[in-house]
Amino acid sequence: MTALLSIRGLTKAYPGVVANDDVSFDIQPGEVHALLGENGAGKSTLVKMIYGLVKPDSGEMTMTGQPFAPGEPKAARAAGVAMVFQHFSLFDALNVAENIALGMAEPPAMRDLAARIREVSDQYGLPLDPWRVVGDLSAGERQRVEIIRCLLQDPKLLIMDEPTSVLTPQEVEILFETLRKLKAEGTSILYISHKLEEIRALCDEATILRLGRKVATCTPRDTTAREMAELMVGAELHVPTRDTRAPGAVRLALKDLSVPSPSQFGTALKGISFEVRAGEVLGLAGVAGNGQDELLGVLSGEIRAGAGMVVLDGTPVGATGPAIRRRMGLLTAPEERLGHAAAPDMSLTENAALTGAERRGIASAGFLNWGRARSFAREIIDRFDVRTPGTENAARSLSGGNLQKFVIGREVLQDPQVLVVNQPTWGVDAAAAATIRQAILDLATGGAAVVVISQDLDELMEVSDRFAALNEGRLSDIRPAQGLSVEEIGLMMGGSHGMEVAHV
Amino acid sequence: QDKTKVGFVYVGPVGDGGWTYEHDKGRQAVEEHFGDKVETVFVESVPEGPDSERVMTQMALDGADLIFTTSFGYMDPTINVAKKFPDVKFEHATGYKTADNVSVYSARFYEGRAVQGTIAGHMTESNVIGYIGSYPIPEVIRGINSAYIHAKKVNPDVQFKIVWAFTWFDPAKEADAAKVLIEQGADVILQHTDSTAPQAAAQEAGNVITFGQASDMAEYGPKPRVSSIIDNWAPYYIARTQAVMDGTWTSTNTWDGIGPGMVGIGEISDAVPAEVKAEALALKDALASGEYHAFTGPLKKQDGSDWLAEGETADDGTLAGMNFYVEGIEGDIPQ
Amino acid sequence: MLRLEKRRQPSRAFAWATPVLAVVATMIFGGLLFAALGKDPLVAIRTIFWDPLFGQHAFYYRPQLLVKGGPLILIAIGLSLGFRAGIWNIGAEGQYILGAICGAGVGLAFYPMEGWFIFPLMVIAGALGGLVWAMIPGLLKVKFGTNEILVSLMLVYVAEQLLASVSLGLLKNPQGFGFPGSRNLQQYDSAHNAELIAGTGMHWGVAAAFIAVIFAYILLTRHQLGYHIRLTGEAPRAARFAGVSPTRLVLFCLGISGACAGLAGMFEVSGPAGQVTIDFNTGYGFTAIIVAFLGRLHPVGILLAGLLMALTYIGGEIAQSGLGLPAAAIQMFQGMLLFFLLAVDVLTGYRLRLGGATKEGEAA
Amino acid sequence: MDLSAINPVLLIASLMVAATAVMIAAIGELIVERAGVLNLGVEGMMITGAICGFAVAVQTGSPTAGFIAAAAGGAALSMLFAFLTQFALANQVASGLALTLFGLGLSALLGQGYQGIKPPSTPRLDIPVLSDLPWVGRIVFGHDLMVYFGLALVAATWAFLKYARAGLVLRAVGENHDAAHALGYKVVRIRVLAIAFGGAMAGLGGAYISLVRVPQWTEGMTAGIGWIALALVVFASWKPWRVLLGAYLFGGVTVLQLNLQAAGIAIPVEYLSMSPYIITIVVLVIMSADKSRAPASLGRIFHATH
Ligand SMILES: Nc1ncnc2c1ncn2[C@@H]1O[C@H](COP(=O)(O)OP(=O)(O)OP(=O)(O)O)[C@@H](O)[C@H]1O
Ligand SMILES: Nc1ncnc2c1ncn2[C@@H]1O[C@H](COP(=O)(O)OP(=O)(O)OP(=O)(O)O)[C@@H](O)[C@H]1O
Ligand SMILES: [Mg+2]
Ligand SMILES: [Mg+2]
Repeated sequence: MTALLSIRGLTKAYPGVVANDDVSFDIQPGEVHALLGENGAGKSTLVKMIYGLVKPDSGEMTMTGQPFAPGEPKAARAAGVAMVFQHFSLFDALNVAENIALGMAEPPAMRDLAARIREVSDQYGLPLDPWRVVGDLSAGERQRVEIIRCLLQDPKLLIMDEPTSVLTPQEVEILFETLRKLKAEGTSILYISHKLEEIRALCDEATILRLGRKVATCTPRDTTAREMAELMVGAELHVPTRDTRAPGAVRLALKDLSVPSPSQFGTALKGISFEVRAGEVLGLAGVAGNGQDELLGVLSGEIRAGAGMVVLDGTPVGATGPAIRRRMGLLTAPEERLGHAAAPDMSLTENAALTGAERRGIASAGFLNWGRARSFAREIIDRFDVRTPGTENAARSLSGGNLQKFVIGREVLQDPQVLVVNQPTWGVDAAAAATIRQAILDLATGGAAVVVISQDLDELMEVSDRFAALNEGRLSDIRPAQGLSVEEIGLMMGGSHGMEVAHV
Repeated sequence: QDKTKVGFVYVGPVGDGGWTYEHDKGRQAVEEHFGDKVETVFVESVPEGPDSERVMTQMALDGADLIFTTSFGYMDPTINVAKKFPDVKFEHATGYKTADNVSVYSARFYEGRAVQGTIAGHMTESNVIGYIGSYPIPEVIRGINSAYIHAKKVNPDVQFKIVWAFTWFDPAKEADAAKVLIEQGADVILQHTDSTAPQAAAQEAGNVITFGQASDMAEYGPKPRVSSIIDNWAPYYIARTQAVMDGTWTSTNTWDGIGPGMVGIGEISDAVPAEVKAEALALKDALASGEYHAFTGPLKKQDGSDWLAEGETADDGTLAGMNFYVEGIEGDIPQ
Repeated sequence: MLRLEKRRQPSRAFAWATPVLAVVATMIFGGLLFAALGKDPLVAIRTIFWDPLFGQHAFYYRPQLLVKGGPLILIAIGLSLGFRAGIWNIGAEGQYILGAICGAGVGLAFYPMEGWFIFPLMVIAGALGGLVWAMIPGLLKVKFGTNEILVSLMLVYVAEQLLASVSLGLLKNPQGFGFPGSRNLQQYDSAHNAELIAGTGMHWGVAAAFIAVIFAYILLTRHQLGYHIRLTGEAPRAARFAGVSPTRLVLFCLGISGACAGLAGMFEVSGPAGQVTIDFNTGYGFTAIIVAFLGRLHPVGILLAGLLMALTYIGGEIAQSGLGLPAAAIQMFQGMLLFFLLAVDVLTGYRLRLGGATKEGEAA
Repeated sequence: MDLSAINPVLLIASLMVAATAVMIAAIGELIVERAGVLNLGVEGMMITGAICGFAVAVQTGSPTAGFIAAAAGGAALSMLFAFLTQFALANQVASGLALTLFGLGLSALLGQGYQGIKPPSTPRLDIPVLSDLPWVGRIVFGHDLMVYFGLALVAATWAFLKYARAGLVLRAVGENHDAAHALGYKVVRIRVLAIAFGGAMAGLGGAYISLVRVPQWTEGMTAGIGWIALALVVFASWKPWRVLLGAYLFGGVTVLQLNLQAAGIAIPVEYLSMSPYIITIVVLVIMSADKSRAPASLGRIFHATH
């Protein structure tokens, strides 16, 4: 049997990095093929080359025996390749049908297209209203738009770059149903994910990349997750540990917090209450877009709420700004590293002053002491093993993982009373993630109250004492983390947002 | 010293087709008249205020013997610079401050307005005459009064509608103003702004007549443009340059009208009936010879108070600072 | 094929080299333009750039650089703070007018009384006039989210009408024979912004411009507020996270730029210009925008850019009268300068590469 | 004061003419902004179009050739802006301002020798019976052809954005240029085309002033209309029909204030002269309650990193 897609010696170098180095493998018809690797291993680059977005420096591909060198996405789509992007390529202000039309070479008239969308979405159990504006959709629904955009092309090869990182367990199940159906119809799938259990459940074959090179292949069903992880990292994994202590006094309390979202396509928070005690880690699960950003904004002070809605060590602070809260010991680390937690074009020194001004004595009488900012930046770099040439480098010159270490380190080293982090290890590889989780646990052990907001359930299980989920701006019951099952968690996260597998 | 160097400071671009354009024609006439004996230089679009002071100084430093500063707003700067260069002669247009080496000159455009008013009063059928004013300054108000007095004289039913554009030069706005006046019944448009936009608007409307302003605007004749008031600075510029060459230049205060040719009346076209034309030319001659003054009593001010008694003529001081309408004009002067 | 590659760090060397490159490129292309108009390009360039500084009459032009550059620098410094934070005040011309009207108005209200306090009061009034005028787009922006570019611009036209109105009415010189325009403040000692040292061109407005440069420099490099301004421009979300109130920042930036423009107008009307007239404003407010960008929104850069711009004006006038170059050619020349500066600026953040994949966005 | 002197039919007919130039230019800018580019150089492109159109119309004697040349001239000038912002990745606000400065100078140079010349006149629609109808005849018929062109342009732009695939792609590029790029659309190419279209329309608008509305050539004759066009686009929340509305409103206030003056109404002239600008501000404030947003990528620099 000839392979559907055969990749031979693909190489692509960026200045300073070889993103792909002589990568070769085959994808068979009807196969679900996993592509694994740490952050920056070159997975996205590889699939972009298949999709015609990036031109390889050398190497070739064949599609069912014919040479295949798409010059642009249109050519790849014509050859039967479809792709769901890691970062959605959707247009918030346009409706679903328009978004889908944009991904097609020759879309039919809107009305016909809408009918087709309804038909296909029902067929694959992914209900979708073609006339809704995409900005109003949940993350799961938005992904459905991407998938249906692909399915309408009847692809021979469907590429999915980290599709499940934004889905609830139930939604993941629905997606897998769809993918299995496709596989049964003979479509090949190239599947990228960091979630190794999913890979084991879904994939027939896996190719593992490290630093741009192919280092191994394996059959996921027969390989443990830990083995795969170690193949990716090329070393043994460190598992974070913690000393448990009895929780202390209440440090942070939210009391019936309700605020509208500041952004047009955001989620309002509705009646959220919880308490976190000294020495305790509260884990908040939830799919992106269910109010995480808004909750972090309320806690950081970017979004003002009623004064009594946020209580810090007994003091109402809901109406105060970020600087005052920092002075009082409430520190936060938002999800978006570039542009929110850090200013991309400013140096690490300047970024250290971004939140460190108050507690690190960098600002006095409004004047900034850059010497102190620099030594603070130096300290973060040293203590958190941030790989960078120096404190005067721009934040955007750091890799994602290193910048994340810098951002978390900046807050942790300010000795917070309460720390709130959103997606602490989002897109960070295993080793760095372990470092960050360890720092969070150490902080709790030292008597701080910590709130971790994350989509990664494994992570939450690892670090939290108590657990709750955000769903459309509401908080579920809070339960001890010990002994929760995945199904229970899934229900807490709001099931599948009313998504159901259509019964066919 | 071989060549006499004459400088000109312009407030607008030489391509404005109006005020600055006519001054520059005067400059060209000087060059033509004296040929190799003079060198003229100019700087256009010079803002009033310190920029003009610098440009004048620069001309003086670069050896100008005579400098014409052609905007009212150059008055104080001219005086300032003249103090620093006692050997250079200055000529300031439309102002009133003189010094040993500063003369002032201006034109009695209101004489031309009198001729216009006469033609307009005869020609209007709707008895509505539209007037596009620039800014409500004495010069413009003089023009309105003079035109009104003489239109009224030949046509007692005449009515003036005045629109202030608050700009010397904005073709689109002038076009709109002209159209509005025409829509409100005016069949004669007088303008004290510099573009030909009103002419074009009148042409489009059909039965409307206009007068060229600043330049002849002959391209719109014989109709709508039936005549024009032309700024003719050439004779004055040539004479003053000659005076500098001869060493006879002295500080003067010139306010010339039709007589000495500073104000020209453009060809009255055939669209004007012969008898009207004759009457207008007769008035022109009377003004030129000085036997008739455009502001001759009896005249009352707008509020009904007496201004000039029978046979009395207005003194130049009152005219220079004129800030009132004569009796019969409706509306207020913007303050 | 040429393509651009983003640098990991902006290049410091190019940050300094690009303005020089731009000036050189402008001289070359400007020279071509002048040659096309039948003038000797070398002479024209020398007349514009060299004569005012080192020519025969440089003793006169050098101080004039300050007189012409002072208001440009003062206004541009104010604007640059807002521009850094992504707040676009395009209406400095209107604020300049209001500053002049208010400053002169206060001075004339005391006429003919003499007193040391009159000038300081005028300074305050001028700054307030500009500030209030700039607060209109500011308040509308924070209250209703109205676009400040357009509102501030529309207010320029309104200010021009106001200027005409007060020149003809409220502030008209009673001894001016009915001509529009106020009394000349140069002849009213207590209100006159005279040269501080005769013959240097240095008046209070120029001093204020220098103070503004130093103030802005310290603000941007040493003070938290300046840091917040930069932060807001680079990453607005990060700024909010750091604790910056966007509302206050909008009002501060518009207020300070309005006050600077108002001050410039006030110093101009009481000094070099002397009087409020219908055409008092000469486009400083608009030119200052160009100066701000020419100086890359950096205080020292703006100082140099303001002087450079003044040089092209003064040199341009000399070239007009000396060589007969039309004013339009000078205007185009200034436009070119800005073009080239913007075009070569890319080299600071990006590297030019030959060859390689020709993907869109990279190939010219 | 005599308000009866104001004839509403004529008022409407003349505001249609007064609004045409600004409307055509604003539609061009609307397309540019819908593609995610903010070009503040409208004034510079208009004045360049005004002289190009004028010069060619005078040389050839054909207003049509003039309008074509105006569009070409405006588009050519806009390519400078396109180069700066799309290839040299320069700040769009500054580039637009530079374009205006440059265009004013360029047009003055090109226009030397064209002062005081009368251009050939532009044909009007003259349908024998219809044009003579009372009311309707004057308002609907009997304008010059560019007035109808302007109306057709608004309709065509609306249909283009709503129904055409190219319109969808254009909106997509303005909405999220990274996603559009990932789908394989040529972001830079599309934007350059949009900028050229904007330049061409600004040029036409300028030529309408120099060939029809005024008609003559003088330096700086667009006198700020380009800026009003920019204001209209925001005013219109990036919707074509609202551009029409806004242009008629602005044109209407301009004409009305002159009408009121001529009718001798007792409002000081300064206030009447300010009124178009003040009313524009007031309407901007009112419109800002409408949360239809600017295209999300507006003014942002796009650089493909692959
Ligand atoms: N446009 C680019 N310019 C320079 N370097 C790039 C570019 N795109 C990717 N890289 C680099 O190439 C390497 C591979 O990146 P790629 O996005 O393929 O990784 P990945 O395996 O998909 O990682 P992740 O798990 O974080 O998605 C990284 O080091 C990355 O920084
Ligand atoms: N546009 C770019 N130009 C130059 N170098 C880049 C660019 N983007 C990324 N890099 C470099 O490529 C390397 C990898 O970047 P990337 O953000 O993909 O990190 P990563 O490999 O995913 O690392 P981590 O696992 O820490 O997230 C970094 O050293 C970064 O400095
Ligand atoms: Mg990464
Ligand atoms: Mg990836």
